Amino acid sequence: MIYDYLYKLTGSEIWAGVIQSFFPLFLFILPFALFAVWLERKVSAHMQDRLGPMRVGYHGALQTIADILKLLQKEDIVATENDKPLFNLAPVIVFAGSYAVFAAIPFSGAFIGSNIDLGLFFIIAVSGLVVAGILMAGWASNNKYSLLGAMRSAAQIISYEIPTIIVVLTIVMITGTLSLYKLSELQSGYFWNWMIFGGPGPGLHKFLFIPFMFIGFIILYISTLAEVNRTPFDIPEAESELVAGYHTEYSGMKFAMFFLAEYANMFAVSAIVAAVFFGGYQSPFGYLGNAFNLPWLIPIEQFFWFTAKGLFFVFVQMWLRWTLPRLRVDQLMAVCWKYLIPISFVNLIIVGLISVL
Amino acid sequence: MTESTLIKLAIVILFLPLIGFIIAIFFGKKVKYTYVLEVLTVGAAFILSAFLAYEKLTNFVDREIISEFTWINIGSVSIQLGMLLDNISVIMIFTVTLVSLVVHVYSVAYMKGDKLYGRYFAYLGLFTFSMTGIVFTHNFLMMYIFWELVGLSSYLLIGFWFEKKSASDAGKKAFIVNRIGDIGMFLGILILFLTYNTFSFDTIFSQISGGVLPFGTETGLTIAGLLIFCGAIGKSAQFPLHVWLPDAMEGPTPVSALIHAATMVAAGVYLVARVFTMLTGDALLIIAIIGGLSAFIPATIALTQNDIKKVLAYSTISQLGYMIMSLGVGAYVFAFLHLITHAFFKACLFLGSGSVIQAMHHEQDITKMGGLRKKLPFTYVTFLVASLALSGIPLTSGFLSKDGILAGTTAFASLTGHWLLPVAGFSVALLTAFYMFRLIILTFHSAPADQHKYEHAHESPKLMVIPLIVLSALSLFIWFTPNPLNPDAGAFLSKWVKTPEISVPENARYDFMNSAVAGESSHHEIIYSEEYTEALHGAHVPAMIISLIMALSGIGLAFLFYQYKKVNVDKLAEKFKPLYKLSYNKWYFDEIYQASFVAGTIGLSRLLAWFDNKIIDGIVNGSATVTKWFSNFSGTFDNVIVDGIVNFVAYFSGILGLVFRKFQTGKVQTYIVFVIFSIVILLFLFKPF
Amino acid sequence: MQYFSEAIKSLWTVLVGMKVTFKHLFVPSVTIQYPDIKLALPERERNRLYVNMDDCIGCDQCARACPVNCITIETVKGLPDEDLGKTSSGKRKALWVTQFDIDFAKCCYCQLCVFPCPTECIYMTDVYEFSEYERSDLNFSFVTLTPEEITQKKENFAKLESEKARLKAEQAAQKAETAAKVSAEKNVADQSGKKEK
Amino acid sequence: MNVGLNHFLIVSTILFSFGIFGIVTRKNAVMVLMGIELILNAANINFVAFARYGSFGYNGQVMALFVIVLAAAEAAIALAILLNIYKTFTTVNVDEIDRMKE
Amino acid sequence: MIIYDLIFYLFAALTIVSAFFVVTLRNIVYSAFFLLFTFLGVTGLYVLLAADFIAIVQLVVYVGGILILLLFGVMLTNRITNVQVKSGTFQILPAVIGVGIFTGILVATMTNTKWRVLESEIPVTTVYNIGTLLLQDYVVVFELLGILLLVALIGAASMARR
Repeated sequence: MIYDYLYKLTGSEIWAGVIQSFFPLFLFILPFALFAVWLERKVSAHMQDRLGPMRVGYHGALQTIADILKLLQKEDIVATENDKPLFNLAPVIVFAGSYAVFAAIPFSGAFIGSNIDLGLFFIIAVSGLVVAGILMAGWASNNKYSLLGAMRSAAQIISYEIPTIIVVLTIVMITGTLSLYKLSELQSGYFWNWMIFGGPGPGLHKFLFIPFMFIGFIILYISTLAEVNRTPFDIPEAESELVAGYHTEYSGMKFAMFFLAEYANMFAVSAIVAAVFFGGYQSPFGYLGNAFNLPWLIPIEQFFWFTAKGLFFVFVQMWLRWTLPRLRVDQLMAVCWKYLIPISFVNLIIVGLISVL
Repeated sequence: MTESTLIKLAIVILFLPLIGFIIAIFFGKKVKYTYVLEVLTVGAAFILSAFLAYEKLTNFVDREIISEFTWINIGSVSIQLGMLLDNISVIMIFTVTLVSLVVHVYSVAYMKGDKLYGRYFAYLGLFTFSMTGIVFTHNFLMMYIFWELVGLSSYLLIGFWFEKKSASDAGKKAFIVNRIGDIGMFLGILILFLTYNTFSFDTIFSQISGGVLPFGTETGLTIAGLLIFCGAIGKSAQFPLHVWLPDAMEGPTPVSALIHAATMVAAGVYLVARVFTMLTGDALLIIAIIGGLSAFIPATIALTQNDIKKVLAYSTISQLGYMIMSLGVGAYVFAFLHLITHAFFKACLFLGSGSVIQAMHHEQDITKMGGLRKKLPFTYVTFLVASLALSGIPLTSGFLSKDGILAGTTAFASLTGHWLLPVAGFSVALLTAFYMFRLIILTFHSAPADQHKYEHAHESPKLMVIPLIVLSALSLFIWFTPNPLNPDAGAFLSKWVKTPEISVPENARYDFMNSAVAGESSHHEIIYSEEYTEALHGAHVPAMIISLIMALSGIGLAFLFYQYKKVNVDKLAEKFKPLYKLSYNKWYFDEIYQASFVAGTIGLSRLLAWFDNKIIDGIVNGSATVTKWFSNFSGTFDNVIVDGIVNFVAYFSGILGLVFRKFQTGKVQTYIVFVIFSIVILLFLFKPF
Repeated sequence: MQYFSEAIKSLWTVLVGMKVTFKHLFVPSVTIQYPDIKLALPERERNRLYVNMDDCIGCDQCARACPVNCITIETVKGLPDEDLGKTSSGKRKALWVTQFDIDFAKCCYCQLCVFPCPTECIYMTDVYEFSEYERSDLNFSFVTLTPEEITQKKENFAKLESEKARLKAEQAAQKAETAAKVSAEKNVADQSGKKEK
Repeated sequence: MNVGLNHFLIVSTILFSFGIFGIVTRKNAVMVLMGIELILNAANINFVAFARYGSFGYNGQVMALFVIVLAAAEAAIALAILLNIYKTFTTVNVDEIDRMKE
Repeated sequence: MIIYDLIFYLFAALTIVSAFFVVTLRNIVYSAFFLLFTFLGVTGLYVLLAADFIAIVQLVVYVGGILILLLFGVMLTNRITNVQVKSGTFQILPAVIGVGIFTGILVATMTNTKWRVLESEIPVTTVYNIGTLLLQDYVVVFELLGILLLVALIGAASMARR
């Protein structure tokens, strides 16, 4: 819809596409990252009975901007033993990977960057691209800590992709679509149509699904958490062991790009969870736009609900981060291979049996 | 509820016990509570099958629901697998899962403390799965597969206490004897498959009614039917192959209740009922005679046995003989009714005997029991109800079915003149009542023989009593018909179970099976000739009265002999010593088989061994001498001429190798370069572009 | 069984932890906006020292009590006819304090200097923020006299001394025969020792 | 000239040749593996291109899918073998591992 | 159509150039990372060929799986004391000649053959059709491949651990 409008406005499909592809970056990722960094600081502070940043702006609201200004001014240090081309390329690839994810995220019925049929699959595939960048960064840094962090990160992300995909497969098996738009439209109406509550439509299935949907949700959440290297799965950048993992050697704007990518990824995986289990951009209670007969209001409401759900899960990520200690490497792998994968498989089979009935 | 939903439900019922089995067999050792899961799966299967039976019998009562899919395509032949849901299969599945559930619950208490507790439940699950498969199948192939699975799982269950020599022997015996019957069944299935290129029941039956017969003759059909019946002989322990069943009492008692009351032995009867429509008159007559024999002989054996479970085992064979005989004389519905009623009360009897055995600390000899009525009130009452049902006393389910069978047999005899069959039937009724009450009196009434054990006897735990109560309640008439004297009044016979349409050519049937009015035989149901209907009607009341008299006199005799001691039993036994010995030693069947088949086989193999040693080895040795001489000659030839050539070739290739070893660098990549160059050269030679 | 109970238990403990942290989200924070809001300091806190030079008599007791030698005091005797003022307790001062430095880079806030002070002119204040860019800026001087006054006082004293010395020399010359020479030398030594301090 | 089947075929041919070149010239076994991956990719492009322009329907794409799966299996096995080779010979240079010659 | 052509040339150039670097660069890790770009280019070509499912599978399996595997292979089989991980080359001359002629012949064959081209509609969704084919016509192959993959992975894991 937005694309059509832009096409009419510019008269060129190239310009329309280019402008549209910048939407998520300037309208969403940057403001979101600004907000999320501030939120993380505030959440961590309040969970530790502190206040957090207070001085720049109201309750420190502009602190992140100040930090970015600081980062921009900083010297861009490249050590002599670094492998320069790869060292410079790595943050770009990491950022590109997490940015590409936003192409398929359904912000509202009216704006999905690219409304392809394989949206869900695409997101999972592209977020795997980040691994290459991380490995590149770790290797090019020519630093033991960086390399160790990168290797850990790669092993972790690749392993945790499996339960993610299996849980997504469970949902796809029921709904029969990989398109995030269709998935969201399927869960329209009220919140009891969300997949976590057994999906649309009445019937016995719906109630049988609920516990297994819940298990699926938990597995998906845990494994996506691990995919974005957040605590308690942040061993790739474990401060107490590896200094800062793969971005130990980075400073200035390159470091900022890693940072931005991390926060973009956080939102991306929260968006997957929201889209798959919590109705995507659908409102849980119906739309004001319908009530007052204002059709233009609906996309805005949808955008609001989607970001609200996404932000809620981002908040839960932060909440977890400040609750739990870090796992050991072997524990991390054990959680994935001994618990998440078998349980998600069994979950898949049971859900399949129920849906066959 | 649509038909496809019912099929799905049936599939779920089929696989639930299997899931239980798989989980129990893999985790049975590690996890203590697998039996709960096992009971739950079977319980779920029971609930679902109750639901299935209700749906089928209310909404689809006149429909046969068939679902099939192609399993393999071999050339032009495609093998179909599938499910068949008709009235008898859903009633049967209800019975099977109910008895299975009851036995599961009972076993939880009965087998407590056994070191292979988990595995026991796994086997039960496997058994239930195989039996469910037999019930639901719609073709001979699946029937055979599950038939063998039942054989296997019954082997595992009978030989469950395999440390005991007798138990493992009994398991082997059951397995091998069953195999003999199964060979016949296999041949029969092969004949049918060769003729019709399919395994499906409905296709085969419709082709038979269309006039296609094995080998083109009715005799072929008779042979095929009898061969398939062989399987039933083995599994249902009919006359020549009945020897395994009494020995199989070595298994745990709940297993006996499951295998020998409701499921495995019933499978044979179920099989005959399934193929009833393709059995010719001759085949049916033979079946009836075998049924009559197996009803009578074990009944006489049961008179003198002292092991509580053996008595019940022989009684089982005798009752199965009743059913087979009933099928043989065309009284299809009563046979099926007896199958169901017998399943309940015989399971009850077996479980009751298990309760007694446990109360007596694994004492099975009834002469050492007595007076248990006061110690085991629940067991006594339920046992009594089930015994009354078995004896055919009015107000019980057994009366309904047994009376029907006797009436059918009488009517059959009046039309064809085979009067021995009803005579056997009535005498069996007498004998049955007698030995059952002998059992009850010796066990529960008379003075305790072993005071010590009597003192320590106590009623079984609730988990064992409740199944007994359930089963004995099911042995009452009310579940089958509202009128305790007329089985036709209930929905069971009037609506649900109908004699299937006979597909055998008319000249090969019994005379009375030709329908009275042509063209009336719609709805998959035959209408026998009017004479038969009249004869059956006429035979009903006399049969009822005679069988009642027989049963009551049997009970009376039992009381005279054992309760009031009016007749000295030992003296009577002395008087008829040969008969007593014959009965006590089970008509010497085992000895006969030992002498004839086993010894015969050993003798034959001795003969073959002699033949092998003397004649074949002689020929071999002779030829060896010739070969030796010949090889001396060829050795010389070899050394001089052949080796000369070979040496030359070797020398030549050595020179060649010196040249070519330059190319062999051991690096695959160099070879690839060579390959590329050769491809390029080839491409230039043949110019594909 | 153990497998599932472990999985469920771990999830449960995570939830318990989350409950705790969530509760703390609404606990009012224990930190304060420090430069804007300051906590009231307790009584008898020990922070920066302050010397009230009006009361100081230059007795040097605080400097001697200091365990880290962070106090440096230099005094000059006033002229006999000079009025040096009085302390608040009415005691007459006799010395000009020409140097009174406290090096807070050294000070260990032990408060040992406060107790010996006879006039209670040195005491702890509640000032605790005194970070500086240069270490020398931490060396606080409490002298109230201007440098000119100091030099003047020193010259006065030197004059007085020389006068005295001259007088004494004369007296010594007069008493050279009568008085013991030893005691006169000792007197000189004493005076020079005082001067050093 | 609009982009058509031939364009894709040529791209795949060139990729294929680079793959062979890599296999033939590199000493390091991992590099040889990369060459094999290039060849598999070239084959896949052909499959998909013919599925798009030919009359095979989706069979070509399914084949490409199979090839990808095979490539995954092959890479895993090959690398496992490589690790063992490395442990045995402490090198993965294929020209130094020429026991086959003897 | 001009955009389509443009994008095609872009991706083709990306594929070929990075493939060239893959086989010529002496630093193995560089080669591996250039392989990443080759794969990305091939993904783009798949998208242009309207095979979106294959494209994404390529992304998941090659980029996410095989590439990482290769990188691990490089890193585990070389002592990474510094970033200069070199790999030697040999028999370049015969390879250049042979492969050059071979490529020439192949390209000639490709261009000179009269392929029967059907102008088919660009399909809207491929997943449904591929799924249908996989689970109907190719179901045995599909399952065998599944087993093969499983066996291969287990074997690889056990071999690598030894």
